Amino acid sequence: MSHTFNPLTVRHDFPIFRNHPDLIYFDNAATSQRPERVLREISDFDQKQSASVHRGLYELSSHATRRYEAVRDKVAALIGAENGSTIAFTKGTTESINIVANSFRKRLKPGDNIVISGMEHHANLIPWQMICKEMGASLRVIPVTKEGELSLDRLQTLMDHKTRLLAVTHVSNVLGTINPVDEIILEAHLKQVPILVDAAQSAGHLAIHVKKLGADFLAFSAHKMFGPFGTGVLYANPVWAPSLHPLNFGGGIIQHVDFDQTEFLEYPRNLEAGTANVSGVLGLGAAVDYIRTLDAESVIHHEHFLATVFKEKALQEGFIRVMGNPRRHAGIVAFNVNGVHPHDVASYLASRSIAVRAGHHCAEPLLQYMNEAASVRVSFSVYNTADELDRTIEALKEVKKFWA
Amino acid sequence: MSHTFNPLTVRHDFPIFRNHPDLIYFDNAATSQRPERVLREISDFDQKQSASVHRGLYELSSHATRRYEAVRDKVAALIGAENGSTIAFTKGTTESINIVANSFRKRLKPGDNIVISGMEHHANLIPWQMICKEMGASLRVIPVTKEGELSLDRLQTLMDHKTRLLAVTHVSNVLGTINPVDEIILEAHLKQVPILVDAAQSAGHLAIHVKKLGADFLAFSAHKMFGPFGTGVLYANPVWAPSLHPLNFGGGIIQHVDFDQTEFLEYPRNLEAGTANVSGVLGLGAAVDYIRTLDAESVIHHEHFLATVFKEKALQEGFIRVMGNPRRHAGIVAFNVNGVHPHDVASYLASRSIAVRAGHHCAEPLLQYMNEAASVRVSFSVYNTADELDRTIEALKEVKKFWA
Amino acid sequence: MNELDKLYPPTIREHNTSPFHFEQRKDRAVTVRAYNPICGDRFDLFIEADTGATNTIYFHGFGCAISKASASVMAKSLSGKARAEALRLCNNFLDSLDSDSDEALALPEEWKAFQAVREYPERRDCAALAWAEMKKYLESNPS
Amino acid sequence: MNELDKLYPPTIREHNTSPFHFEQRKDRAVTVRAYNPICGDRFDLFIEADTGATNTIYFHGFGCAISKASASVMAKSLSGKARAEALRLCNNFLDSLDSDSDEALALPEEWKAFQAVREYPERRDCAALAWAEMKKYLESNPS
Ligand SMILES: Cc1ncc(COP(=O)(O)O)c(C=O)c1O
Ligand SMILES: Cc1ncc(COP(=O)(O)O)c(C=O)c1O
Repeated sequence: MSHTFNPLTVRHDFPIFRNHPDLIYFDNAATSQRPERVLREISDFDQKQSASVHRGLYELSSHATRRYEAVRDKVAALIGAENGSTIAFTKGTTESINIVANSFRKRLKPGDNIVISGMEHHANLIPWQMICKEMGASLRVIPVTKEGELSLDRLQTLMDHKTRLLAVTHVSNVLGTINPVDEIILEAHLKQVPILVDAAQSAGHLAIHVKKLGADFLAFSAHKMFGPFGTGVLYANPVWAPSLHPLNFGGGIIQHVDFDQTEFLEYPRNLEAGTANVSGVLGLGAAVDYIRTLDAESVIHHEHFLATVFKEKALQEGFIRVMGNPRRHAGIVAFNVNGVHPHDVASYLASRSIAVRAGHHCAEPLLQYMNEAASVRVSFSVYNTADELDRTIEALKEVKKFWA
Repeated sequence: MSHTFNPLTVRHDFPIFRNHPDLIYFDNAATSQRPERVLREISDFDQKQSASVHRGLYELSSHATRRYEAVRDKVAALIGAENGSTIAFTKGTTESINIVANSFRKRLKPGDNIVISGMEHHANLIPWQMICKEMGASLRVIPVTKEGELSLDRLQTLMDHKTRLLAVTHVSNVLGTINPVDEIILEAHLKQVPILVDAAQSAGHLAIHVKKLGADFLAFSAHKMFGPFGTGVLYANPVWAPSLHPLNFGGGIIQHVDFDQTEFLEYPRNLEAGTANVSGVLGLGAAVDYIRTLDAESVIHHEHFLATVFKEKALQEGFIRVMGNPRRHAGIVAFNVNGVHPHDVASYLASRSIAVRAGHHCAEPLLQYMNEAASVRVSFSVYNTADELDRTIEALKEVKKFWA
Repeated sequence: MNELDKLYPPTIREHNTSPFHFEQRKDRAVTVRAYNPICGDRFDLFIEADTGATNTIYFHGFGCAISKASASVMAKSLSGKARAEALRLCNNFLDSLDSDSDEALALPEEWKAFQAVREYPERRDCAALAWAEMKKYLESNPS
Repeated sequence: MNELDKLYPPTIREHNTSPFHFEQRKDRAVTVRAYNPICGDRFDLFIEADTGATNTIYFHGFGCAISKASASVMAKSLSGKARAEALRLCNNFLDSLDSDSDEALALPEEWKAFQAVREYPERRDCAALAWAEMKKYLESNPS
């Protein structure tokens, strides 16, 4: 390891590895494991403090409300946002993006367009596809190079005065590519196009400074950054926040209602209809606290390093094809073993306690473009080690032999 | 207590009361407390089994998938549904209802109407209001009597051949009224009108048999029936299931996608875009298991009994106004102390460790109709006792004195 | 009883029972609605221009002891004040509900009664209700 | 190695390497698409009417060892069978993937190779893929 960061120490923070000491968990892009600190926060709340928020006058409820609201500030601080009131809680990246898409639906006129990239997760593709179809707008796609990078020279011509939004992923969940969102945002803003950044794979892995970047919307999920399932974040720039409308209607988002009409609260409360997932949000808060105990620089170095080493070793073997070869990348690698279906690779690795993912990783169009029906993906986190890479390469050699 | 059910025994199952032995928790209609069994299920999963579902070939993920899918069957069995594939997981009642409303939006033509009742929670009012407004349809409201019951004689004339759906709550979250949903469903079906039942306040409190009832859609939340926050259920009758469309678009709901078009999976998978809240769903499963250890008949008897006694004692004091007086009711009572604002009542009770709710309980129109700007609500669960009622009445006398 | 005496000190109880300028003046004044959707509290604030550059404030409506007393103290504090001065007072009052410091010592006597909400944050909105609406009004109508 | 020998017994490995009737026959046959969106496996099933009341089955496409071997065994099992009989076999095969009983003993030898997926439920869909599509087709085209 080329730096001070010690994954073996970090590993102790995660109860799952006490229960499965041999587990090589390389499916972090799907969902990360959760540290003690996050689990304790949730179970403490459930056992000692559980109450719903925003409407109770008793101690449990007001305490819960205060802690729930405080997580907005924590999240804002993590991503360098203006303040806590730029942060809406959702059930995940998918919902965050759908909220924005649903709000932009009514802004689209026939002939308008929305620009996305060729390496988007389905969550950042299908919502745009649906609203474009419904409103007679078109979906334009930034192409991906063979190396797995965005063809940004095409951006100039793809965006025009009918472009209503640009939506792009910060880090590809298949190729690991770190896209130059700062440049993309500059170009979008030159053309007055608002931009949504899908940070599902970058939050908790890279330092994000949303205000410096200038992103108008940013979406991510707690469960991919050491937090619980069922909780996500939507950041909206204060300038754009008023253009967001509820996707769900119900209690808690209302200024006033009678049978004829309804007035809504302001962002972010207008987006949080229904009883809040208090445990989930507090768990997210604890995940943010945990991330802040790690040095962001070291985290991405470590994950980048693991990916680089894995690619090198895999390519040396001669029977492995790695998808793409982006210059800037995070800890995600997709590959195939020649002649063996990814499922059969994954099943084999599973028998060796190596958890990886096989399939299209919810990015079908990218795989089609890369000419693979499916692939195996390994994705790294702070608790993964170089030693685990070696064990994986060994297992891949066995796979090849098994299917020879 | 008039029956064998022993709330003091039940109380031991709930860790919150170990941590707050004096707590009188009368805010169960907002959210219930969670038994050991549910908390253990969630923390066991998070510590030993955590993985995402549906796409991993390794043991953790396939184990999680099996357990996740098994919860559909458990829930189906609890509510007497056809089978597990009638059960979609959502983030709560609010989302469940919004999914149905969003799907019916496209079925509405100008001049059509939707019928709801005058005692609906905002979650079962605003979604219908919004789609009616957008599509030029009208929202018709079954009136509520002074006693707090539905004026069902009006149902005949309210429903006509342009009625596209009837949405009604099983139990009022303010008055506790148990509505005769069986009769209402019969009438609706006579006119070929599909019906959605909001079971947020009945699931886990009353025995529900959705197939016998004939409900077309049924919605409820885990967190009000001893389960975790952030998880809910939508039941759809197999006949109506195909008419439900995704509210959220993203991964996991796709049959096939390219940049031009998308084919979706069938219900219920088409409604569950994004990474599933696995911990939440397993927690719901454990809550269902817990509920099945209780005798459903005894539960509603107990809660009904507490409400009846509370009303009697409160009315005896002479300075308390109880809202409504429905013949069939669950364990929910809304009231006001003459001359004291509900907030000030709730704050006083809070100082005596009695957790109640004050406000409009997300049912503004009902309160307007009942001529109260707000009220205090007590709502009972299996762990509440008659002794707690006495302590509450005593505290209310003190409130009156404090503000005399 | 201690805790409640703290949340509801004599000033609040008195203003709740006998509020200052508590009357319907819709026809003679600019009316501003102060409404808390969470609890249903709803007051109309009446801003009557005096012959000079000052206003007299009345209010009417329905709310808990804290929101009512707070509106009452507001009517008393702002009546006869010029708009700029009234706005300054609104800001000061609202700050006093949030600040953690001991600046409370310098507050007008009747304002101190609301200091307890700093320990009952669920009641902060009650104390702020009328003042926050008045502030908004004064900001958009500086003269 | 034990575990994998169980999941991939010789029958599966052989059918995977040398599948039965594995060829493109689009032009001469009814084509049914068997697709698993989760993993991207995709086979075309070709149903060719024989001169009698029976069909011959071919297939082509891309999938994991289990889905490919299963499609291959299907082509072999159903070719030359009348539709009603073919449907019965589809049902039997699919049942054999789920049943907990020991009825396996009565299964055709080549079918037994897929019994292991009962312990690897994440692979059940692979084994069922072609058969489930064929069943759907036969149900809606009984003759
Ligand atoms: C009758 C009724 N319907 C719907 C809801 C909304 O449930 P949730 O907030 O869990 O979505 C509630 C409770 O808040 C309710 O009492
Ligand atoms: C790049 C990217 N965007 C969006 C998502 C969707 O996140 P979620 O499933 O938590 O909503 C994922 C992961 O599944 C992802 O990797």
